Amino acid sequence: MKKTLEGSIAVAEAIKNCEPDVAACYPITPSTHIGEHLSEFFANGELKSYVNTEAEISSIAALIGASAAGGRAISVTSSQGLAYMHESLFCAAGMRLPMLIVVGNRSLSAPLSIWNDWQDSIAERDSGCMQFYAENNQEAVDLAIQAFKISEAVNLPAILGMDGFYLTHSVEPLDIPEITEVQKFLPKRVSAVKLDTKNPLTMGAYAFPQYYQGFRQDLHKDLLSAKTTIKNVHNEFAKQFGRKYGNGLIEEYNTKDAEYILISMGSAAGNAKDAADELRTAGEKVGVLRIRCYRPFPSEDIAKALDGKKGVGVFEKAYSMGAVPPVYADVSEAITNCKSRPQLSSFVGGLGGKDVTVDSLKILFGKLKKGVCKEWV
Amino acid sequence: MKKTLEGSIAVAEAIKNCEPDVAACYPITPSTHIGEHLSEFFANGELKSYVNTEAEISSIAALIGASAAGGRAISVTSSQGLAYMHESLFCAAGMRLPMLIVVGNRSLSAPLSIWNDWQDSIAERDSGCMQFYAENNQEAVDLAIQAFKISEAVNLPAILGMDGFYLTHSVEPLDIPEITEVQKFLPKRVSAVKLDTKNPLTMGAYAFPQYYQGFRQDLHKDLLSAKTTIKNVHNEFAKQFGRKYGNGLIEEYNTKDAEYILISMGSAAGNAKDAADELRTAGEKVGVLRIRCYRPFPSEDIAKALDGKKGVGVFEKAYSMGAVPPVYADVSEAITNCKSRPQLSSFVGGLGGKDVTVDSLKILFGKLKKGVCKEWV
Amino acid sequence: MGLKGGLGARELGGLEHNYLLAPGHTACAGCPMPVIIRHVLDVLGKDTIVVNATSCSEIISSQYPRSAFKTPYIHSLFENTPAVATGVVRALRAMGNDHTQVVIIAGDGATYDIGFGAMSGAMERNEDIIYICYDNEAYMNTGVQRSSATPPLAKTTTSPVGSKIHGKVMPKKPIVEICAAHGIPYSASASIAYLPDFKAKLEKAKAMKGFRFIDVISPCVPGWGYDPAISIELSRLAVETGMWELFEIENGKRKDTFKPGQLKPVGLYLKPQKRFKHLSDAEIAGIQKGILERTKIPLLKS
Amino acid sequence: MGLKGGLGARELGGLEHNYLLAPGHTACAGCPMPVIIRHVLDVLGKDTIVVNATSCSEIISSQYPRSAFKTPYIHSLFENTPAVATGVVRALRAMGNDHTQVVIIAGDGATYDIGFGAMSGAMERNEDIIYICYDNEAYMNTGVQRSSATPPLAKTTTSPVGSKIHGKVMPKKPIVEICAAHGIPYSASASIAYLPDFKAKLEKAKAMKGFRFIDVISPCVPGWGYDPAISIELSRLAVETGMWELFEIENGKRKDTFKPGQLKPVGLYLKPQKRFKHLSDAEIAGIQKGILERTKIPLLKS
Amino acid sequence: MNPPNAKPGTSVENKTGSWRTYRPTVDFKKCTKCGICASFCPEGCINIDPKTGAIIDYNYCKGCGICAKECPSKAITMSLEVKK
Amino acid sequence: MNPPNAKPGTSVENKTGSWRTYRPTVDFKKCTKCGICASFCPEGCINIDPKTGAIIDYNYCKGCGICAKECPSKAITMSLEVKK
Amino acid sequence: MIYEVRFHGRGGQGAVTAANLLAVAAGHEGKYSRAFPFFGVERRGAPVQAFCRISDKPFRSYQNVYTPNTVVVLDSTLIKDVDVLSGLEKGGHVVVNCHTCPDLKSASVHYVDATKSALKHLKKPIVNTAMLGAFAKVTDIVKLESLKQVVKDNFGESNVKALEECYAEVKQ
Amino acid sequence: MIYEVRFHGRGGQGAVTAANLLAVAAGHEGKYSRAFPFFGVERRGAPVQAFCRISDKPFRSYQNVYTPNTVVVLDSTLIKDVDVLSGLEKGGHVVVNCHTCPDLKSASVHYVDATKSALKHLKKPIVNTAMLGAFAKVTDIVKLESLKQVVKDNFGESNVKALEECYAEVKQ
Ligand SMILES: Cc1ncc(C[n+]2csc(CCOP(=O)(O)OP(=O)(O)O)c2C)c(N)n1
Ligand SMILES: Cc1ncc(C[n+]2csc(CCOP(=O)(O)OP(=O)(O)O)c2C)c(N)n1
Ligand code: SF4
Ligand code: SF4
Ligand code: SF4
Ligand code: SF4
Ligand code: SF4
Ligand code: SF4
Ligand SMILES: [Mg+2]
Ligand SMILES: [Mg+2]
Repeated sequence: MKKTLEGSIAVAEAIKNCEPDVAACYPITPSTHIGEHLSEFFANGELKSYVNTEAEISSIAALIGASAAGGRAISVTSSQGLAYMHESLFCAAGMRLPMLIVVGNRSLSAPLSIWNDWQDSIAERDSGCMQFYAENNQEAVDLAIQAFKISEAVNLPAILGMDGFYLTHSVEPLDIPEITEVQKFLPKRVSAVKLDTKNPLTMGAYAFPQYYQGFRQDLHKDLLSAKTTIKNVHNEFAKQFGRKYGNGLIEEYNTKDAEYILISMGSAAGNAKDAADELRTAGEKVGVLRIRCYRPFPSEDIAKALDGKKGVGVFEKAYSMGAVPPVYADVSEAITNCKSRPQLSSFVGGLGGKDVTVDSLKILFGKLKKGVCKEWV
Repeated sequence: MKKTLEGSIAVAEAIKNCEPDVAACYPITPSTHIGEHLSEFFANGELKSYVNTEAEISSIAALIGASAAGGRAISVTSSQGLAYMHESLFCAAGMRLPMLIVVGNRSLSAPLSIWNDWQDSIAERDSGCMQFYAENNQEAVDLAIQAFKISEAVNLPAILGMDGFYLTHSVEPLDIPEITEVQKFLPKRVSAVKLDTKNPLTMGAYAFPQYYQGFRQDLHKDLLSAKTTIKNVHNEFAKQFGRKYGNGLIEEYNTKDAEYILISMGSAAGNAKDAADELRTAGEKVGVLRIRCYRPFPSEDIAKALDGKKGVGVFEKAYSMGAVPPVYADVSEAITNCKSRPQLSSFVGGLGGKDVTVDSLKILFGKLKKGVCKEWV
Repeated sequence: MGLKGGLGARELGGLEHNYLLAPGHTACAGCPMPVIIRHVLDVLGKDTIVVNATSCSEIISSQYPRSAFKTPYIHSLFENTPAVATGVVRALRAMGNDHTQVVIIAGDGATYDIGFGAMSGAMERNEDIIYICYDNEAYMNTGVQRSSATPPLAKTTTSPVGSKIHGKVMPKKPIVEICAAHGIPYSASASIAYLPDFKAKLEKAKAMKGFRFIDVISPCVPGWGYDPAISIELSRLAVETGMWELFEIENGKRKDTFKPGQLKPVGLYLKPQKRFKHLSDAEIAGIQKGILERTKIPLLKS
Repeated sequence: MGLKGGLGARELGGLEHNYLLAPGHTACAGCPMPVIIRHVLDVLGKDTIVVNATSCSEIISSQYPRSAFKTPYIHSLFENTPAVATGVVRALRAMGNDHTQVVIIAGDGATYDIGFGAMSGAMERNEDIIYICYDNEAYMNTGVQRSSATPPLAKTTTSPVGSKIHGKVMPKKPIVEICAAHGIPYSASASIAYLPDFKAKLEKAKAMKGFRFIDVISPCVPGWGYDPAISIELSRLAVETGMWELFEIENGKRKDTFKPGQLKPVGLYLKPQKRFKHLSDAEIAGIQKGILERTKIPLLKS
Repeated sequence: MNPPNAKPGTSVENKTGSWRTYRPTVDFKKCTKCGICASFCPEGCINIDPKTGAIIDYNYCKGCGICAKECPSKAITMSLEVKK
Repeated sequence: MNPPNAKPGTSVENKTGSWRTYRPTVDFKKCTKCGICASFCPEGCINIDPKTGAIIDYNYCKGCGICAKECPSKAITMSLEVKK
Repeated sequence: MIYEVRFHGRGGQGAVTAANLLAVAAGHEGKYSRAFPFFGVERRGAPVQAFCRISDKPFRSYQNVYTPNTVVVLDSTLIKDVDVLSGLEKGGHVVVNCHTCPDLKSASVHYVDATKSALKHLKKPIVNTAMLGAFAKVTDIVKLESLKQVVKDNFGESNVKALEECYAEVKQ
Repeated sequence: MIYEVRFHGRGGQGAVTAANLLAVAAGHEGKYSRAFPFFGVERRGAPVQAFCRISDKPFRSYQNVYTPNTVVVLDSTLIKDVDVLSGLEKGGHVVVNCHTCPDLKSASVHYVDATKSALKHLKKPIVNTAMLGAFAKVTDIVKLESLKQVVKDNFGESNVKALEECYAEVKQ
């Protein structure tokens, strides 16, 4: 049954239905509402534990502790808050601790801006955490539930990106899986590797040079093979709940016969689909490839989808200052081995809340036809 | 006149001769010795101010304050310490504040490791800070002096990477420019944009969506044009002090007639030169391209140097977990427009102190001949 | 009596012009925080640099390309002001400026919580900084979440009133005492309704060197939920009911700078505020009892 | 007298076997920190989870693939232990475990400095944690840098002895008092040389709920520069000379748990330590004077 | 270089008077020129004219009512702003 | 999955006895079995045998000399370790 | 077709809530809807915008509303600072809280004294629910009953009264 | 040719300093040199390695020393835990702190009781400067005088005495 409610509340309800053991949050716009609702569930006895931390670095530390103790752990943050977790994200991933961090994506200071872009989570792409970006609030709800399951299956943290304000503050009719259904999909977390006085273990040992690289290599390998887990969990979810998002890693929208393709993530990808629809009506062979899972990066799926296309553009809300945009760079590398490598363009926009309109995206498709283009839009 | 001393001490002396107004440091292996020596200079009245901060996030905050007040500001850190500055690095760059952060490059936890790789600074590549990597201690000394000048010319923070232990702890004969010479090269900082009660100004205002992206775009543009400044300052330095490092951005070593090229940074590049020398003696046409300035990324210089080569490999001590290695990705994108794009291989190694030997690098040249290769070594 | 809360006309002379905080800031109608800032800058004067933490005070004052501050001002992050101020003052002194005051203006969230690590460090180093916390007892800029400054039982969006929990659980963090325990030269509390007292504290702090801290109660119209006209009145009632004590600590010695002879019933303070609307009579009585025990001042006979 | 520093044979019974900290750890010869940890775990027992901050105690105990800890143990970062412990204990309780003790073991750097923000937060929330700081008065793991716990005038690599500055400038941060000012149920200091006192404090803390803090002096062989044999002796002399007081604070009330009748001259404590070698007689006399004023205990007549 | 800096005191360009729902009016007959209203006005938009009394700059007055509440002489009254 | 975890108590594999420069020797005639040495030994490598007295496990003893210093009966003496 | 509404108001007047309530009401009718705000500095009195889209079919867009079918202005003083008519479809409705007809060059201007209703029924100038009444009268995109129900569920009877009053009194 | 030396010692014995002093002495002679440690857990008693390269010509390498020309062992008990001879060039020297000849299968083993000299002259078992004396005798890569000078500058006369004693007493 659908309820009309704010994306943040919907995600909070989904999280509640996943029955986490510990939620630890610190307020920051635009993700605050999620934490607020979790704290309300706690005040009503519907959530086991809610920690009002004194800073985000302690939120993630609490998650590290809770996950190490075998619990299901969740935090919510944005922007400066995620940045404040930077050191801890590498650590949580390296310690192989499952947890979910919902990020209401927002730009990074300076200048301070409370509005949406992806720089906050994109800047954590090396960390070993998985990264998902929801196109809409229904997907955010569904991803929250999937992300717990994936994270606990592969023993790595998951970041779930929701476009700040666009998703977090939108009120719309949404379907929130019932707790009984969620329980079937996502059983209680069982972990053999945990802090347990009956079965002691030392977690977080340090590694001499003869060991360190091996740990990193393993982490990378496990992240790569998480792609299979992500697809499987996505399929399971689709089977039980009837909602599907591409193949779990990417979503192809009218790409099969398309000559020109725009790649994007999050809500911008939805707007790109609208743009593509309008152009299709006008007879243009255009499509959209949405990256749903940014880490691990689905390079094979992307290369396959793009092989032989005439022109491809990546539209993203982030930059690697003094170099090239991150998603574009990843895609560029992924398609090196295409039999017929498409011409690849890069568009950066929507930073700090600059609204990404369907019209502006239509223009980008036009640019693809004219050859390679690298632009701020 | 050469003195035989530890790299850390040499760099501390060079910094002292740059007469910073504020040094703010927090200890962390392997960069601690630099801060220790700065504090000693302070105790002897040879340094104006030294702040023993209670954490790295406060070291960089003190630099933000000192630089905003018009002062010359320096900090020293590594690994977890740099990671703890993550949020602040974006902020310092966005606020356009010159400062120098010397990083004794070390791997990131978990697992904890005090040994060298580049993950700490590489993970800050989006931040808007410049990044330099010294091949040897003489270059580290020279770069410290150049970095202040560049940073204050382009109004952006500079990170100077020294391979932890390899550089920071090596004792060797080094030439440390005299203070009088340094004063000629690097005059007192003069800044019109500063906190001044005679001429008040509001720094760090926040930006609505109509402004934010413009600031980011400007920052990116300024970083790109910093390449010219970096080259110029490097040339000036060479003229005055007689030491030159490639063109300031990259250094080409026997690349002109080379068929196979290994790209690297820091001390690994020196070892790669040794490997190339040995292979040259055996008649192989191999060369080394060293990236001295990683941000801004010298894509044009790199593309020019690599165009038409048969095989190129990037050896780096960092990874973007679940995707591809960062320097490799940047190079891969940079050479897209080569008239004749070389085959590009990626090697990752030296993580967490795994020693990068000349022999192991010789093997990599061998691999380049066999085609594209992506390996942990 | 021409005085309300000890405020006399005489003390106000000369304040009317050239405020160092300009109008046109975007605080909610009735927010007393700009009043606090204005009086701080009035005492400290033009030779002052403001270091501001992310907060209401920042958002309402420095939206590009405009600013309400007329003194030099810097904002960078939420949690780092004590260290930024350290850098500012160290650089000034290094460059030969030994006169400019560096003042931090920060909310209770920055002060009690996320910035407290940096603050503790700056206090330990006894940096030459004046620290003003306008204490609106919650994270207002992000929409009224609990901070360590939130009084017990108060309702915020993260200390909600539910079936199991009835508002904030923990007591208010005794920040003035904690700072004093650091051994800093001056730590005090203040209320804008007691302006001469507040200004005397500012003057005293101004005349000292080292780390000086003043925590000023700062009611918040939407956050506390009250009619904007009573912002000052609430700042006064807080003192008159004993909810907020006016004192200073020097060399480990606490001195009450103003102590009501008799306390007004705390209900007078609580009732106009939505954040306390859910309190039962028993809870109010409990608060009243706590105040009487803590302050040892008798309740006003009515 | 069979007792040294109040230590009797009786109290030691049953300690010899099955220590929860195994030998083979890699602390410097003579380091008293493993002794402290052993006795902590001895009192707390097997139903204890250790949360450790980056430090000497971590480096000497948990080098992959080996560990000296026999209880469950977690180390993640330097600055976050109070919050990690928060997560551990919250998860345990959420999963129905209401008995396991969560104990933090951290150095003074983690406690007084970089981790103090997180610690202050955990104290404010009154998390159910026992916090043991082994206080070697500097950052030892990174090679003896100054911390807020370093005593005034002591030489470290970042409070060096130079022509302008003569060792550490600031006083030692009064951490036990600052923690007590947070209103936590228990805050105390201890010395391993006074083992019955230390163990009594541990037992007391164990019987309580909420945030409990004990700061234990922990001499460091290379950091303080002394003959390893006298680690315990220094822990004793610190108390006997009044450099280190043994006390506890409950409900804001301080109680001295051991007070020497007469103080030994502080030189006895300072002289064997290289970190104080540069002190002039006048400086030592100054320290002595400070102790006598602070403790109000007479100096031993010799 | 384009740092996100702002010019001091330029907030005066924000005419926050438009935010007002209620409008304060000073009764000069009652005003004793004590300055209390000016001292507490959050907008700093009251000036005490030594001749007439409290003068409110309606360009900035947000209509909070503090002046009226704090005036010891009850010289200020609040009334619904007439919006156009 | 390969987390950087370690097995509890496995540090016993580090035979830190080789670190020793000085070697403690217990004089059982003087030893009163009071246990003080055991209590303060940083390595936890002294056991009190109820019959003989303090027994030192030289596999771990680093030769710090604390036991000798703290022994109230002066039953322990330190001598230079003979290294092979 | 997607019906688009833009609300202009000031912090504290409830423009964001108005858009949300409208989306909820549409949801109750089985429609697809989405409301979201553009937050500036969210302070009492500062200008605020909120958007609402309503459609019979699912839609994707999360972009701001640039070409509204109807504009609702909760505070007439905004008219001189903000271009409230920006992008309004030809002949689209403007509903303004004003006691006299506002000075707007638009085909279809409606106005109602919502402040009066709010002060009367709620004792405070929060006009969002009142203005939804006027909106319901002027457009037929959601039913009056749905709006009344949603307002009642969320804010109670007195708000419904304000709504009804403005439904009855809106002029054009 | 680059001359490579590897030092094995324990924390507190000064192996790292020995390598550094050697590099400084070589520097004084106008040679190119570089010393650097491999730090493990830098604790008193724990095994430590340090490297030194010396050459007449500039060199680049910052890699560890794997094929030393000479190995210096500051603590003979390390021999059973660590493969001190690893990579030693054929006929390369090993100089060991030991009072009897150590059990090492190597062409050129030298030993000296540096602990004795250190305890005698320095009153503590810090054997690094003493061992440099033995090293100087066994190899001729740097002059005894340079080493004595550097040791004197850094640690004073008593260390020079220990150095001289071991120079005189080293056996093979
Ligand atoms: C690291 C970080 N976390 C969270 C935020 C979001 N944030 C900005 S201001 C604020 C609340 C400020 O509260 P307080 O200091 O009490 O000031 P107030 O807004 O109440 O005036 C928060 C949570 C941030 N900017 N940075
Ligand atoms: C964020 C961060 N900064 C710095 C370090 C480096 N570091 C590790 S341990 C340590 C010193 C620890 O000092 P203390 O807590 O007193 O413990 P001790 O080593 O003295 O036992 C430092 C500075 C780190 N690991 N992480
Ligand atoms: S939210 Fe509260 S503190 Fe912030 S400006 Fe409004 S009244 Fe002031
Ligand atoms: S350095 Fe000090 S604290 Fe660390 S292990 Fe050695 S003696 Fe103990
Ligand atoms: S407070 Fe009243 S009497 Fe005083 S100046 Fe203002 S209006 Fe006049
Ligand atoms: S109503 Fe408020 S803003 Fe207006 S003049 Fe009075 S105090 Fe100032
Ligand atoms: S301290 Fe001395 S007497 Fe006591 S058990 Fe040990 S050796 Fe025996
Ligand atoms: S010398 Fe030290 S390590 Fe050895 S047994 Fe005695 S106390 Fe233990
Ligand atoms: Mg606040
Ligand atoms: Mg310490």
